[in-house]
Amino acid sequence: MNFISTIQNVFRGRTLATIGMIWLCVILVAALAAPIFAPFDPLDIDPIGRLQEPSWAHFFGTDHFGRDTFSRSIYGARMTVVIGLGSVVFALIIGGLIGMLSAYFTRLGHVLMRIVDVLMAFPALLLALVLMTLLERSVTNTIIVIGIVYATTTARILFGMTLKLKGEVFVDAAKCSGAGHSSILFRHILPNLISPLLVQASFIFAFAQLQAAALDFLGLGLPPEIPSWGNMLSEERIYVTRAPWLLLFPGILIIISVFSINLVGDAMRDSIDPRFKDDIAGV
Amino acid sequence: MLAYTFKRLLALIPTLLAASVLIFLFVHLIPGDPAAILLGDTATPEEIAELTHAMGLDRSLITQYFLWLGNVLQGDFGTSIFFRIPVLSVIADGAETSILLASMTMIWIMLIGIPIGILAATRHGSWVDQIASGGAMLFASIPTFWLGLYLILIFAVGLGWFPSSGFPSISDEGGLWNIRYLLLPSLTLAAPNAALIIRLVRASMLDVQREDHVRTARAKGLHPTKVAIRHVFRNAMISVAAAFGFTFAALISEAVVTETVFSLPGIGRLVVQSILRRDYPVIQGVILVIVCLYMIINLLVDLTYARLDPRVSLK
Amino acid sequence: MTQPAPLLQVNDLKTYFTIGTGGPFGSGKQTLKAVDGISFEIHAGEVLSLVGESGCGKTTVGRTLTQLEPATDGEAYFNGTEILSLPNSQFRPLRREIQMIFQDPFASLNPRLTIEQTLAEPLHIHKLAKNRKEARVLISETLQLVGLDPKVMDRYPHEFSGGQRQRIGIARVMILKPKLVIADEMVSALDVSIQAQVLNLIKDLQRDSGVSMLFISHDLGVVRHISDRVAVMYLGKIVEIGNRLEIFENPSHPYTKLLLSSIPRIKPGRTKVEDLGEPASATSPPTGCAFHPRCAIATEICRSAQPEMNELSETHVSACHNISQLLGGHA
Amino acid sequence: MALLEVSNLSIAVAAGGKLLPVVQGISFQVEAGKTLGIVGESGCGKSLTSLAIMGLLEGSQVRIIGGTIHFNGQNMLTLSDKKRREIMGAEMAMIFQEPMTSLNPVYRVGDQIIEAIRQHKKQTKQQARARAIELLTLVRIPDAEKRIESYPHQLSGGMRQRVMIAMALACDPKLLIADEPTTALDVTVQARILELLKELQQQTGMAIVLISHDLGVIAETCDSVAVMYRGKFVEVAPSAELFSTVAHPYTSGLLSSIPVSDHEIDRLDAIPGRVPMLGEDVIGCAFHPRCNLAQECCSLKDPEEVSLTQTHFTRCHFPIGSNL
Repeated sequence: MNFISTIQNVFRGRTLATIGMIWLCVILVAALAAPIFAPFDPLDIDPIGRLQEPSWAHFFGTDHFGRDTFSRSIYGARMTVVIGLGSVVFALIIGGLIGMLSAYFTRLGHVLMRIVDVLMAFPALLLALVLMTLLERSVTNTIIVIGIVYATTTARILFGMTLKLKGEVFVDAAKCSGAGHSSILFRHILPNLISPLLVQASFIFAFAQLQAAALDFLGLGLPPEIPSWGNMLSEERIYVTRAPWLLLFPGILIIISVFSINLVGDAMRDSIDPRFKDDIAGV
Repeated sequence: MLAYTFKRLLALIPTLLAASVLIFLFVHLIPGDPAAILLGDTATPEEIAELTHAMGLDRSLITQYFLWLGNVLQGDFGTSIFFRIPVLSVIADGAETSILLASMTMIWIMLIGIPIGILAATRHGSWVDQIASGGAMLFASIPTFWLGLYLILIFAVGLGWFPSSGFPSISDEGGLWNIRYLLLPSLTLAAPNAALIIRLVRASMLDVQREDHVRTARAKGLHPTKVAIRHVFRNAMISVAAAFGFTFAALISEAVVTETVFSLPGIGRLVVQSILRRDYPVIQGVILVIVCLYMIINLLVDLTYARLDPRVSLK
Repeated sequence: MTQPAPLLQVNDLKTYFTIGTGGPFGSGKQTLKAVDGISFEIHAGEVLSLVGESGCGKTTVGRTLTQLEPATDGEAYFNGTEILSLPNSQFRPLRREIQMIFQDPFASLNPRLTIEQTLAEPLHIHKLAKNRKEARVLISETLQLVGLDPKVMDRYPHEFSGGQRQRIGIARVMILKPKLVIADEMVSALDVSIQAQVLNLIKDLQRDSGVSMLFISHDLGVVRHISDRVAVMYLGKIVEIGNRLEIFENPSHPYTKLLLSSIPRIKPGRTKVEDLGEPASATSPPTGCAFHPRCAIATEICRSAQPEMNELSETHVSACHNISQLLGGHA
Repeated sequence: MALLEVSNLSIAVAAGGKLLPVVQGISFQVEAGKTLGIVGESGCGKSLTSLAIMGLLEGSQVRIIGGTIHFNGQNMLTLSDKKRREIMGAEMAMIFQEPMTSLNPVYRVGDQIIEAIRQHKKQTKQQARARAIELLTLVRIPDAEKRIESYPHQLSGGMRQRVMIAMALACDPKLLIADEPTTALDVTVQARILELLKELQQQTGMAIVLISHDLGVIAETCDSVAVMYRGKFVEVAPSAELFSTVAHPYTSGLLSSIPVSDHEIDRLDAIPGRVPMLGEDVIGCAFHPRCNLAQECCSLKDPEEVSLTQTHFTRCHFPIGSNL
């Protein structure tokens, strides 16, 4: 029940997951203190030093504008954190509320879950593509779009979990004590959803990275001037044969980060209540 | 079974209608004037107004929707602004590539995902399991387009074993051998999905392994392999089958990216290009087709599911 | 003899469930008559047991009386107030007086709340404690009453054994000083040595506080130990109701006899009653008397007509067509 | 030599890098045609004992750490896997507590019985099918020809347990291990299943090891009884002898804890306290903290087995009714 022992429980004996967690912390620090760590301004153009190979001056080389890829990668961590956290918060709050309320209030559920069903008839990236076309390319819009996509799955999952909890004996017992709807929902049901929600959050975070990178790659994600790992891959891909390292570093950063989140999510899933294991999506 | 299928098909109609409204709204909310795009930069406002009227774009959204829906129901999805040919034939042109790509990918997924999943589950906790499930998670963490680009770089550009992009139809010169164009794309597309299936097969087999009836099977004196295949895997297939709808959705999403990376003339790339070209009739048509397809696949998944699990009654 | 008005009077209670999905796309609806027209009363200070096998509807009776399931039909008067039709807001104050103890001691406590939080909740809802200090005093008194150290209130449910959890469940109910406690299989998940402790506890508490109980159980030994009166249920109906001794020493209904004779005994020499079949399913109950396919003395009328309640004594009632035959021969 | 001879069997659970003993050096024998009952409360190790005999412990966190199990003269613990599988399901069969989940839900019950038959006997599908119908009839399933096509979920709990019994009997086992076979069933159904088991035993002459928490069930079906507490047999005796002259305070406590339906008891004589948790160490006799006859030496020394008669053994420093 206490926070530290829970964390110990999750990571004990799971070396890879622990390394993953450390990596995520590194990303977070890099994101917060990007200007300190980055040796160059990520937007500084150097037409003479284009497409340089990795060197002591430019760890990851330079891109076709001569910008320092290492500095851009560090600033890219910012976007990773912002997009990840943003879509997780959006998806969990909107999707979580829809799912929980739909399961608890059956009639409301009939309406809300039908809407979720219709949205889920669209494959995720397709829905994101269409929504991005409606909106302008921007950080906020990318978060909203990815948030909407995963709000649907979150709603579906929370619907199932709340339905299960609603049938629990301790909920009946609370009713018999005279507890009202809000007390049952927020005092008895929600606290039992926290750990599965955290696991779900980790998977959404991972999916959001891949989804955002794909949107960037297709030219429908973040505005091109923002240094994100996805944008770096997208912009430099035509130079892949001349400067393969340009794609290597941002790509590996995405992979390691997503892999780390998945590892942490998996470790959390293994240590939570077995009741909900089946409900949680993930890789 | 037939009656049930029919019932389920009927039940799809409301969802499909709702989806069609959404698609229609989405496309009509996209900023930009189709008539202006169609006529190009040199067009005068009068010309644009005339075309807008001719295309029916000046009518109310509701009227436009029902006109569109009526046409769609008669098989007329409109005319592509970019290609100037019926939308349906634009989609049909991409169908061959996409269907072949999807089939090949599915084969890879099955061939890679299921055996490795079984292996990992039966050797639960061993190094085989750790490599298999760790590797699966790693592959699920790789962005599809990045994998595709590096496969091109290594196997097409570097080693020259496979063509790097495009896909001539198998009815063109080269015949069935043209399939080799799809080898790298299908592997790219299969990687994350096979990873998903590995983890799914493994997880559901481990779940089934804990069930009481497996102990009964062992108590009969069955060989462990027989128990694993006949009792554990067979039952695990139920939840694996249930997840196939999800896999298919992931496949469509990733096909959009993969076809773009490999410049394949398929439906996935058509979606992206139509969006970039603001080719509204094609966007509408192609998304409607994909949604229909996805729902039918889901229905098929449910039917298979019911066949695999006798507890589900088809009434 | 004029009796005081009963604390709880249940008339013709029916609780039906619809299973399957309806509508043009559904698999067709079926009605499950979990409780199908039962009547009984409980007097102040009395323990009435509801006994029967799984699926007979005994649990549903308890859940309907606490509004955990909506009643389909019938009335229940608690202290003169009809409670089945009361809207939630008006029933809430009454919940203090009608309390329920659940079967599964592991599932009935919220794993995220400390024992204090669990026990304080009903106090706050019914405004029985002004502040935390007052609540803690009441909680520690109640914990002592159920044989637990008051220090346990800062702990979480997973730190307790099944027997201790069931004591906490009892504390949650007794802290409200209810008039009627509905105990649903409250000892059946416990090991026999722990079960005996909890049974002794509940019996003492009941005697000391004079609370009335509806004791729902499948275990006839437990029922005999705890009850004043016993009602036997089969497929949604009460087939026999009477004082404890009437049911156990002088059972009249063939089903009651079958139940009693089926209990494995430590001392040899139980009488055997013939059982002609397996229990029927509640979704498609047999016509006439639901028990007739298993009954050795069933006659033609049992297949077609539902039996009436026959009064054997002022307190003993049995629903069997062949009651006269039963009265003749002693079982 | 008896059909089944277990001596000094010890089983431990691996938890947190430690081996926690759950069964500690139990020994017993079962003769052909006889029934041994093992009775105890949850966690006493009775189910693990049954799984150990059957050879179903492998692959879990539980392992046998000492002792031998001889079946039909063969040491089951040193037998090759192949040889052991030839015995499992053929000469030694098992039925389990949960009839609802012990059958594979995706196969017809007939196919599951046929699988058991064909695993050990060279029979064609038709022969095995005929035998399966015969077996279902034997366990009194009406309409066996039709029922053989049913899926488990289409049968009631009692019917499924009958199917399990039919499957266990497929190859005429010499020993049937029944782990709480009627616990999940209603009392009227339980009575019928127990009766069936007794009749089948008379017909086939098989030995039965019956595991149960219910002293009534044990008393009605077993020839001899072993009472288990915290991994040890605290009292072993022929059924009639045990219930007439109880020696161990735990057995006596269990008996007086049961509310019975055939006579009036005002207050149950409950055993105080609770069973110590797994891994919780108790010095001396494991039962002494709950025993009202315990004296100082009970908390110091674990009692040895003492024999009260030729057939009646107990592990107690101060057996009831004896002057030891």
